[in-house]
Amino acid sequence: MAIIVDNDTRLVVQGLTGSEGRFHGLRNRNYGTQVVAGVTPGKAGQDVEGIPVFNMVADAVQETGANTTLIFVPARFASDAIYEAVDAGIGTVICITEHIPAHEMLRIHAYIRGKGVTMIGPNCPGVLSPGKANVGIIPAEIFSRGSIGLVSRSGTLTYQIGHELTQLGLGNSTIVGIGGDPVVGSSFIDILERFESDPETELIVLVGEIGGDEEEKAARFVESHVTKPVLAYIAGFSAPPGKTMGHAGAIISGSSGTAAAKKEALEAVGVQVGTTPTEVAQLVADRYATRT
Amino acid sequence: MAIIVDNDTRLVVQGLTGSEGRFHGLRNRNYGTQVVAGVTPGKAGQDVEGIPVFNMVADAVQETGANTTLIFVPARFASDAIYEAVDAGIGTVICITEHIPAHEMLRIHAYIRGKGVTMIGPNCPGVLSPGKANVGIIPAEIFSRGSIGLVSRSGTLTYQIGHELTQLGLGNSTIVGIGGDPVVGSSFIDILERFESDPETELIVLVGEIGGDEEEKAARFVESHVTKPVLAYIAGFSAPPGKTMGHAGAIISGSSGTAAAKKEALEAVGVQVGTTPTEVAQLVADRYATRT
Amino acid sequence: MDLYEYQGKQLFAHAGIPVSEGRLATTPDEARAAAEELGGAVVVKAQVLTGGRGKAGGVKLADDAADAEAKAREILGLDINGHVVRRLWVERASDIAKEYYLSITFDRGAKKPLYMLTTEGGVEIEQVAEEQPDALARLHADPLEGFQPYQARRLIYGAGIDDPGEQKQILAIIEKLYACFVETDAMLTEINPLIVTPDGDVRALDSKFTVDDSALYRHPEIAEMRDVAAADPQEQLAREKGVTYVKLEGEVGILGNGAGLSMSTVDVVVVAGGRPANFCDLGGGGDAQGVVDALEVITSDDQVRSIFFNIFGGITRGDEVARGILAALEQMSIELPIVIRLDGTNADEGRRILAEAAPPNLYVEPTMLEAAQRAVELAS
Amino acid sequence: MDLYEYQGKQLFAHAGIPVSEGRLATTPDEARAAAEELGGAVVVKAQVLTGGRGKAGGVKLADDAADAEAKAREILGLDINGHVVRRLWVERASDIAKEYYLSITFDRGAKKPLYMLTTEGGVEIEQVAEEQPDALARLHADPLEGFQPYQARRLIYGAGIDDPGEQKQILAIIEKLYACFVETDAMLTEINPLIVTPDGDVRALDSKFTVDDSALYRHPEIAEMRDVAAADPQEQLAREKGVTYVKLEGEVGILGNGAGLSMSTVDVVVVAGGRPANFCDLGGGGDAQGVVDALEVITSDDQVRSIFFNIFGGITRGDEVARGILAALEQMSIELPIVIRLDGTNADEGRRILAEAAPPNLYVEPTMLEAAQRAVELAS
Repeated sequence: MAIIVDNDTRLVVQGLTGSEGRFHGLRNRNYGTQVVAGVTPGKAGQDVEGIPVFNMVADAVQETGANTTLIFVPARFASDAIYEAVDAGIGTVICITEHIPAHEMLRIHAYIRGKGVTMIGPNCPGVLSPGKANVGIIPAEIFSRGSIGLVSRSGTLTYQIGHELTQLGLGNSTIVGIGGDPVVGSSFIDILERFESDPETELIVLVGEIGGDEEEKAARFVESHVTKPVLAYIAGFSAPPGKTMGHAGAIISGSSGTAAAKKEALEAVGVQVGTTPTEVAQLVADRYATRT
Repeated sequence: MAIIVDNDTRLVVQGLTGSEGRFHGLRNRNYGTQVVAGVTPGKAGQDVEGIPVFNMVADAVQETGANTTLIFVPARFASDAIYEAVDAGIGTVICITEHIPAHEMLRIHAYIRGKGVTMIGPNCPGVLSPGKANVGIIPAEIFSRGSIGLVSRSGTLTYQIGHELTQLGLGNSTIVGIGGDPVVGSSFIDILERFESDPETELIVLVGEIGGDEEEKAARFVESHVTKPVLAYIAGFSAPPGKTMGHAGAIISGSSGTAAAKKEALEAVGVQVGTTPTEVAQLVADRYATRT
Repeated sequence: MDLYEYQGKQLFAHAGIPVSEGRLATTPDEARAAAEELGGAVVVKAQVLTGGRGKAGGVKLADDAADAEAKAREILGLDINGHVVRRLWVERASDIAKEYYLSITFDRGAKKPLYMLTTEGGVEIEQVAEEQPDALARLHADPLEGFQPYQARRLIYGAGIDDPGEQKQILAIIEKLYACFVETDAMLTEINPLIVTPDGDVRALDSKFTVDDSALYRHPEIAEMRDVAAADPQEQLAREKGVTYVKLEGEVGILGNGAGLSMSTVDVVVVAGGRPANFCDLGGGGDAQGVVDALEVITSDDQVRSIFFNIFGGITRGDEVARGILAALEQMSIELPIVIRLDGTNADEGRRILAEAAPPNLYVEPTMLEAAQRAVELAS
Repeated sequence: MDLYEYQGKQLFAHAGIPVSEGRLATTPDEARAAAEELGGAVVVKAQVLTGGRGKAGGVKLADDAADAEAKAREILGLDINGHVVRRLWVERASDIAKEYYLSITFDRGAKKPLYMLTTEGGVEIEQVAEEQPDALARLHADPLEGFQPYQARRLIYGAGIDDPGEQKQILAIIEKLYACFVETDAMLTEINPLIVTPDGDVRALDSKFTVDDSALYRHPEIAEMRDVAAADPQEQLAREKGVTYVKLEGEVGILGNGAGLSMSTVDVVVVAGGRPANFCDLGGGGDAQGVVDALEVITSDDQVRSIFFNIFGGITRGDEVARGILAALEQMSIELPIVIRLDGTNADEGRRILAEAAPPNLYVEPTMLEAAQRAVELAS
């Protein structure tokens, strides 16, 4: 099964004719993802190495049965692109674009939630279900098939942990980069819920960072709703308060949002927390070793 | 059971201390409705003949377990009152207020739909489940208990038809005045759906009028989703096009929205349509006579 | 509330939608002065709240100021579908290469704003919808989402507009029209035609604009635009008295309480073989003074031969209505026959009051249909 | 982007929220002139992007213009939590009867704006939240619903404000603050204290205002408010070069690609017993020029003793990074030791390039932890 993207994914790439859209769209197709369409206003009738381009998402949906979109359009036009996709009946939106104003995402989030749309991102690396589909910019070659669900707020950190897992002979069911912005379409909880009900996922690794209280909420959710083993890594133990560390979400305000507080919340519900990527990979390997 | 209001209704009246709110709130209580609270900002601690008054709906919900609101506040403050009720967790909103700007209702409708809230009105007479609860301004003494579900866009016309039914010895499960404004919280279809699944309702009378296409939509819904017998009355056969007939909704624009078109649409799906209130009441009586 | 073309265009211009320069004129002299100020050829357009003014001779091209004065003289005072022309809009003449159509309406059924765009402008949109449905691009906006540029793109591509310059201008116009629609609480904003000049400029050449009456309180500048003088005298009086009143063509004056019952009363009069003179709704309340006011409005119509008073008491109390009728008869010395049917709250008491006073021209009937038949009979 | 008190108040005033009249001053002379213009007693307030300026002596009452000049002289140049005072806000002194607190913040967890109101103003809100949670009224707005007056009533009643005059003014202020919050794309708008004067007037006496950097493109007037001179020199250079950079206290310069990995790198250096000198994120792309720019920023910090370069290639390619490092070494003659760990896309190629060039101060390590240990060792 895997979650969010798989063999049933029929992908439209909004911004396919741009340089990033083209590069990653083709890369995703080469991986085996069904990339059925691109959308760029004014470029209908063109194609990108055989992928037909449409003016509007609605046309792409009608002509190609697209059910998932990958958004690469610049920040100023990204909200419009998201609304367009959702109103055209797209059920899964994966938005790579960074720097979308947070207030726009507030409204988008409230709007699409009511419609049952799954959104990943913005400012995220995308979703990879090894052996099935890769939608976004995750370097798939680092990962192998397996039963570990990986969910993360950070891109390269995800690759690092995936790399460490792979070196220990462990693989993934799906890797989800939810993005580091203040408002993202799917939270840890949304993804944990899906991994919990995904038969291919046996263990879940959560990669968090300082700022906000998503990890704390995830801990409460794990306690009440997740039966599968969960392990976690938190970045930013050494971060000073009041400074934004790259991600808009990665800021410690006042006494909350520290890595220590998150670690404590997670450990309180039985989630082991590693303090370096290497440590968390080793913890996962240990867990697998004791299971079999 | 009945629909929308019944013995489980715990009513808060927004605007209870105003003259209309007081008159009808007490009248509803005298009928047997559980009127548990009133809300008027700044009047917390007062009571209206024993009904406690609160500053905020949230307090009324917390203190009295109110689950339904009846709104009598003036048009300029009515939207605020609706949002307040919905955000306080009220599940059923019955709004009597008329002259709420249509654009406000557009937004309210879209907002509350996503939350699963039932709204009746605005600009409606309310809902009466004879013998159980009366919420609004319907003169309950005209109606008796029975198995006819009555749904109408118009107030006094509903009373007229109820009166004619009563004189023929027929009673009602619930009478719902959905209101005559361009945008109302519940449409004919919403109410038909509820009557269809209400075990106490055996037959449904739909009272429509010129303008819009709600009756045509209702006809399509009846065809596909309603197994109980439906009869209808449409007001405005003699109305000229292009003039608003009292209700903001009652205007014929171009070739659509005429009573004849509505009658045709309803009859096409087997719904008998009376051209006077007397005729529709007689049709209902005939239907009952042949059933037993 | 419906606005005149020039009023709608003022609101368009305020929203940033390009329109032609023009001046209001109410006399031939003013039309001449307007044309002089504008310079060159102008169009003199009758301002009436009805369609078909072109065919009725209400829109004329004038080569210069003297011609504008002459054309104004021809148009002023014209009767167009019962609307007498009292105002003219004198506007710089436009070169027209293409005529498109753009509107945003309030879709009651979908409970959403509805955009419509077609390159088949200049004709009635209903005709386009019927004869060339594929040429008409339609799209709903979501009231919570608001305007998004993709909506404009879907309309533009859907209508088959492929000139990039036009696309860009029309995208901006759609965005501004949506803002205008929302900000003015409009029920209808229509631009027909939306023209493209030979130079490729896109401009609103006409406007149809309806604003929600319930929202006028927060748009005093629009409320002030109402042309009180243009209304039917009875409808004007009704507005002053706060009575809902619509003038019809027949002889039986109709008064009910509640819009649905009043409409139904009109129908029943027709079923009884009569012709209703009006639709008049006393409203939900209906106290004695309301009855007096409504009767004053109805009796001011010379065509009325009998009055059918149809009351189903709810909030409205039968005794109050009866007292109102007697008070009206006293104050106004009405000689027309009045047929009354009274049911619901305090109906017995009302009938008793009327029976006691027993004015000679008052007829009390037990049912709607019988009362209608009596009123029709008395009107003939 | 954080705004100074006076900048936030300008935005408040623009939104219709009452504030005291004041003037900006950057010298004692300007402070005197400002006080003269305002007349009477004034408050001279240090404008710094940090809290605790009152305790640090950054806010002083002045009786007259001469006193204002003297107070300005005392405050200008003060170091408050590492922020040197360069700007003063000279404001008409207020009589204060009560101090309230009002804010709207961007609640990331709830994904909704959060209002907070309490009558316990003038102190840190975290303290109120901890010590008197019942005194703090909190409420979320729904971004699609927007502001509704009931929200303000819930806050006002919830905070126990029962004076009708205050209720009315605060209701209006909450509505305006919400509009201001939305229209400026704010992440935080805080009024502490919101004062009530002895006459019952409610006014914002301070402001804390943060605007979303991603939305600054549509608020050029706010973007212009940035005080470039106040930033740390390295952070200023980083901004010019488009590099994400945060200055820390230690000796190991850190450069990673991606925020999460960079943060993790900081942690690993601490785990290895070192002290990070900075956090520097090359970003997702990371071409050779980006590497050069980032190294320029890091090496401009005198505290840096060694550099830890941690790259996990994805979009970023290892060979590009290697070439960037070599180019930087060539252009800048860096003598500091550089420890590099390279994995992911084209990492082998990158390591090969570096091994070939083999600059004397470059150390290639196989894992993050080993690289961190080496960097720490080299820094001491």
